Amino acid sequence: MFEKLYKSSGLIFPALATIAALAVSGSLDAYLAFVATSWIIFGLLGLSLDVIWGRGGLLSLAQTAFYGLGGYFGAVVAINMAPTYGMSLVWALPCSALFGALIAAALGYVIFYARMGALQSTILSYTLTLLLWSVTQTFKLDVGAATIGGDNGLSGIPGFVLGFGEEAKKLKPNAAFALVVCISAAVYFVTYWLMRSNFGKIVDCIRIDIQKTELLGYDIRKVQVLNFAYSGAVAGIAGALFALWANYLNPSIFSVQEALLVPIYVLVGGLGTLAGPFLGALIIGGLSFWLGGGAAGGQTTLILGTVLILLVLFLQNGVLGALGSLWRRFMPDPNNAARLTGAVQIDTEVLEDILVEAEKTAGPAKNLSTDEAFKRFGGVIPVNKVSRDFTPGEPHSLIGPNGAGKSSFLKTCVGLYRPEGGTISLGDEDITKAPVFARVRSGMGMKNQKPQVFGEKTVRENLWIAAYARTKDSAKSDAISAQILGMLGLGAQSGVQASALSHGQQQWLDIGMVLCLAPRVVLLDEPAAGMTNEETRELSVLVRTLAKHTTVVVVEHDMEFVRTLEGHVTVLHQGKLFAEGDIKTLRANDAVLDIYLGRGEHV
Amino acid sequence: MKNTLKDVLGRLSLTSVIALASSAAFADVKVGAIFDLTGGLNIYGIQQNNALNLAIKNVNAAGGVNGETVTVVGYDAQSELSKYTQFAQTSVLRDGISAMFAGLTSSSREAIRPIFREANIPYFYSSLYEGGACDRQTFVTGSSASQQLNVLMNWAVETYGPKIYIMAPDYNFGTISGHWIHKFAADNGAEVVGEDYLALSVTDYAPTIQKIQAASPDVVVALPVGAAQTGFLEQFAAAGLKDTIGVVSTNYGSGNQQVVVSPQAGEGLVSAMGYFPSVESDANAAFKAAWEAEYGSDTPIVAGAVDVWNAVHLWAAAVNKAGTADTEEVIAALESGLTFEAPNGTVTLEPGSHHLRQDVYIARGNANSGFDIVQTFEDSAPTYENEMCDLIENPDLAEHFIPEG
Amino acid sequence: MFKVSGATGGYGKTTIIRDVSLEVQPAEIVALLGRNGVGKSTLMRFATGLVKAQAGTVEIAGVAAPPAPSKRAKMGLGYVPQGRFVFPRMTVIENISVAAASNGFDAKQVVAELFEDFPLLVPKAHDLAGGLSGGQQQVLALARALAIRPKILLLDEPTEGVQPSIIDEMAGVLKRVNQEREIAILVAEQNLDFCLSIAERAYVMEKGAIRMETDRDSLLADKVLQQELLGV
Amino acid sequence: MEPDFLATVLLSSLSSASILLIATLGLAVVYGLMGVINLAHGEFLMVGAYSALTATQIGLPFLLAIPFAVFMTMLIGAVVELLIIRRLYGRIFDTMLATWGLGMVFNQTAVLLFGTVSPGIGMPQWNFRIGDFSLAVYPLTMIVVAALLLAFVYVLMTKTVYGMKARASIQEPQMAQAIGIDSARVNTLTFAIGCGLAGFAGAILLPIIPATPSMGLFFAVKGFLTVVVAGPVALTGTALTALGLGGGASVTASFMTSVIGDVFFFFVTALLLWLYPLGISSKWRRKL
Repeated sequence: MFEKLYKSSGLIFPALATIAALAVSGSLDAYLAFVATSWIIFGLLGLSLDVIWGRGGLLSLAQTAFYGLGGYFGAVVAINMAPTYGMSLVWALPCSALFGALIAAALGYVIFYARMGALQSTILSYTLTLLLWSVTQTFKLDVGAATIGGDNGLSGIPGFVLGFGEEAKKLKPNAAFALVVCISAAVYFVTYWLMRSNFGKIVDCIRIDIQKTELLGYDIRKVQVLNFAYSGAVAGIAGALFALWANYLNPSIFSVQEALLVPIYVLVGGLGTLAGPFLGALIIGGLSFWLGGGAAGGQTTLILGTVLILLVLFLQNGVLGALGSLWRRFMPDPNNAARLTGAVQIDTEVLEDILVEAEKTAGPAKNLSTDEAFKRFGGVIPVNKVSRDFTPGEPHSLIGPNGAGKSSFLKTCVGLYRPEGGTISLGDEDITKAPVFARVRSGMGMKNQKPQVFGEKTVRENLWIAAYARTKDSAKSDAISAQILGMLGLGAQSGVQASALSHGQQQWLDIGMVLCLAPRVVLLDEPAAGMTNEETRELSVLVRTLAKHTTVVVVEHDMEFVRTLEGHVTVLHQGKLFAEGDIKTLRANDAVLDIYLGRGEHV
Repeated sequence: MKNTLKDVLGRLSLTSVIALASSAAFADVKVGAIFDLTGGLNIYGIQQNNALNLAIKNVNAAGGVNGETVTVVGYDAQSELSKYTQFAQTSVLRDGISAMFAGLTSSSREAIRPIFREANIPYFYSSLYEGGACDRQTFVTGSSASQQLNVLMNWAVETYGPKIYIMAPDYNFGTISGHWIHKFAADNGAEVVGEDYLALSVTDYAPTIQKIQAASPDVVVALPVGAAQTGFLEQFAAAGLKDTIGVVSTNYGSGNQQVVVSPQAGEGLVSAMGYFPSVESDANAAFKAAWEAEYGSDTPIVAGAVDVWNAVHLWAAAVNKAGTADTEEVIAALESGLTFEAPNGTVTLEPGSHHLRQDVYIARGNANSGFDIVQTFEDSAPTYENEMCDLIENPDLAEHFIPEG
Repeated sequence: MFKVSGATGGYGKTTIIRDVSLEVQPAEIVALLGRNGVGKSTLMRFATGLVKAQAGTVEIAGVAAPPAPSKRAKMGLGYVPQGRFVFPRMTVIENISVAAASNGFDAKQVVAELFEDFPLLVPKAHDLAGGLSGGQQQVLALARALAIRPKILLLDEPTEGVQPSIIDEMAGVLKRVNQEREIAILVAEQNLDFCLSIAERAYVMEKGAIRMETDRDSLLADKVLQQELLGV
Repeated sequence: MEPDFLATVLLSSLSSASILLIATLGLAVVYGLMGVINLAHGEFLMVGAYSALTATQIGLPFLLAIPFAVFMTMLIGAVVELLIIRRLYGRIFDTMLATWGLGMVFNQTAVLLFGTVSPGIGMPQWNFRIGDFSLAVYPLTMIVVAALLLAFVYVLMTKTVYGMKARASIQEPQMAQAIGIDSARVNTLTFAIGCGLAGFAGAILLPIIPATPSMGLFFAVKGFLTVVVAGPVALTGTALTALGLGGGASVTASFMTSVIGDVFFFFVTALLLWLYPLGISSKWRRKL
């Protein structure tokens, strides 16, 4: 009961709050209703940021730009249509949402397709806001009955008008408050649903580990742009509501201060909580209302500044975040099961089944070939004209000194690095220029050196999201993830957060995620690193089984492990092919001993 | 969680409403005031607010309006535009005011003007501005750009010569003033040889100073806004140009500029405004004495304060004349050609445009950060507003006229 | 020489090691063995002061060590962490110099000395450490630890991700500095061969505690123990 | 275009870029060395300006007022580091928000202490001519000041033991401690130096930009963009970016308008971020 309530708290409490707000809306002091309406609108603006920041991982300082632009656009339409046809909302809201979404998508395209760093993205979004602020001061335009008059702003915006026709009257403050509550609640619940949907799950994964998400075959840039566009639409709706509320817009909406106020709402309420921004706006709005409402010069900024500092220092997750962790303290810890694991044992029969099944759905194993592949970083050339064919049947090992370019070679194959020359093909397909996710969809699966798992998600969810990347079907993904879970022997830990697993278990989970993709070519970068000897033995079994059905390339330092694979070994040195053959021949090769194995006793 | 908080807030604000209401219970006539008492614009806001309180005190001392005491419901807009809308709505929805005195910037006026128009409450805007605001509820007591520039350009062309350069902020006040400079220059047979409109964020005026030198004008019309733009005057002087090129302005000295600028840069700059503290008249002497008794003499009194003083007295006169504080009667009285002996000379409220006919002074900055009046132009009319805005003919007009081009 | 007694500590509220005591004699090389996650790294970090002590003490050359890691370093505690953690945007020379200079040694002289020990670093002297390969970084991390002229050196998984020939070289240098400069060494490893090629004595950890103390020969002989404790 | 006009434009644009660089260096040190975006940088600049102003008002000559301003800002910076920044290392967005709050507090405190109006101290009335054009000398001396300041910071951070310690402390804080660096103290000093540089900027620019509580805002915004575009190689990158962005904006403003100059600044910022998603210096192999 207690746990159920916790899990659906994002639905129940906002619903109760909405009902309560509607219940009191009639009896509220008209003036308080008027002011409180603006808090709800700011909360909605905060929600738009929470979508892209708390969920999407990008601190956007352009939310006020979408808000302002959406507001202007919707207001212009409303000014022209509402006096004749009424229904200011029906004109303003969709136009604002659309315009906000378009601008956000355009900015998102630049940010995400350029693959900008986090700070740089934030700054670019901020630049947009600043640019608007300086340009709109003098921007003058007449659109029908609407006059955008530079810093004098846009006035004459109709209020909240619900009726049709010329006679329709604008709503009184109390009714307007109830209306804004309803609209905001609707947007909130849609957002809540969206963030819980499969789309939302992918958004979450991108935030947690963007590279891993792309390595699962998701077109992360598209998802990010869509998410940003949605957040822009929400901001646009908030902008329209604000325009109708204030009946006036002005370039100060794009000011530095406004832009930075939005993150505060989110932080106060709790980042990533969706409902938090409303609470944050209510607290900040209430605070500045209470402090600065009178004639005596309230030192609102002084107090707000102090509150902000204290908040960052002492209440990192905001009010809702803090309440949530307090609540969790009274619930059983789902991660307890993590400590009860025994040693991993691969069930080869199940593994065979999975691989046969995969072959049926994804087709036969593919060759991976490189032809004169070339990659440089400044003066360093980690991949220097490597031509090599990898075929199914037996495992291929890549060894070589540190810095020989083994990892870089794998990363070039999977597309994490873009080669400057040569070609890379998967089967008959030339994938040299294809983005990472496209290669994965064509059948490549890669596991990086460090285990990459979505720490906040449970073990089952991790596998599910990997399976869903290929199948795009919830039921099939359920089945596949359950099967792999059983094969890895992690059944008891299915509800444990991946971050609670030990390093070795995370390695296995990561490998399991790669298997969920039913890859036709598997690239493993030092999979045995950090594994105990018995785990390494299990791994060897797994790799050998895998190689019967797919092409497998393994980078490894552990010579004992390489030996047990009984496969083909390639030695790389300074980015070039140096030697190849089986491990025995190489051990007898003087050159290899010189550059790599050494002649000591510790090998 | 959310609900309880809202309840608490609700109760809090209700109690404050009750407190405010009870404190105002014995007052008969209430007026609202929204000025920037904190934040970057408070140099104007505090003085405007001071002038308002002083004027109300003066009115009450003279027996109030129709024998009733006037009380003020005041708000601090904190130099934030959104606060203006919020408090304007508050005063309408909650306070039951009979008149509103508010605003400094044009955007603050434009933000709240529709609210008072809808609520049908007289609204007094008291600040020098670019001109053109027009609706039945709005009354402007500051001087408009055309009003000041008309006489200034006349004087400047005569004194310095026919080649004019414009340095102005890049928003409505600057660009519309620029328009009038072009017009009045042409009227006087002079020529605008160059112009530069600057963002408020600019701190480096080297480009402007080069452009001015490249255009080699006889006089620069400089309309710096904010402390950063005041830096222009400093840099202009430091480049050694002040001695060869004249500098005139319609807003230099409207706030603090003459204090911020060092004496070597400020001396000799010419400004044209509706009020300077150095105006010599009995009304000004009495006003300054009352002001100093109340607030001391640390800072020079700005024109905006006098505009507020005038607004309050015009309103009080109208209420007394109408015999009631009801809007319709008061507007009718205000539109009856009221005059008032103001600190800056006799002012007359134009019935059609709701703007003031008033004296404009040309003054020159002296070595003590003060001004010496050079010439007085009496009874200058707001010609543009009179031409565009006739609220007697068209009471339904609600516009902000901007000159074409 | 170096003594940890009753060490209890972990991260946040989680206790990872409980009541661990061990000792390293002057100029001795001791191995710390155990499977993944038994608390070897935590013990190492406890010894440096980077993990806050819930209980227990550390003694260096007979003197109780203060809690601040920087003070322990000045008392002669050198540390090579798992994962190297060289200063990435500093050159190789700077990485070594800053360690030497922070402990009052002549940076130039120390760099010259260490370049003799690690000729591998010489061609990279002016490169940023972040651009070095994993093995080179490991060597640099070792050189940096030696730059503070330690009395006791703690090495955490020095062979992880390092190519065999460099492992060889490291083993040689460690033996040499141990004998020539009489530096005591405590090395945590999973690579049993490497460990036993340099260490005489070993502690075996299990579940956050010392399970047993043993010497090289008996450990080499006892295949059952190897299987049970180390998963070899 | 006459050559004398062109020369004037180039010279004064160089001085604009130098002014931007002077105002930005403190930010670059704090960001580049500590990974902290100090949004209160503009307010530290403002504190420096008011400190210098107050010093001159009590009779100190301007040249002595500058070190006084540096001392004051370093002191305040050290206190801020001890009370706030110290707890936030590694949390870049949290530090942004906390320092923004700090900026609000400083700003409002300045309004309370000094009001919004303070008398200017004026600029030395020296000027010289190039052909038909007359230029004020003081802004041009900023070119030399910027070059000296840049050299000073570069040498301090790369050639001294403190500089090495400072970089080590922020790159790997725990390892820095483990090799004997008291990194907490070093970090406090580094942050204080960053703030001191802001204070220096506020003081030396006081004759050009009058002191107001909000004077730092636009410098901080532009400086902030400059530093982020510059990327990880903070010092060299910032110098180059300030020269390009600041100088370019000033040249644009000279031939067109200041607003187009601003638009140029923001637009080129966006363009550079598009071309170099991690800053222009992200692939440079340089220390600083």
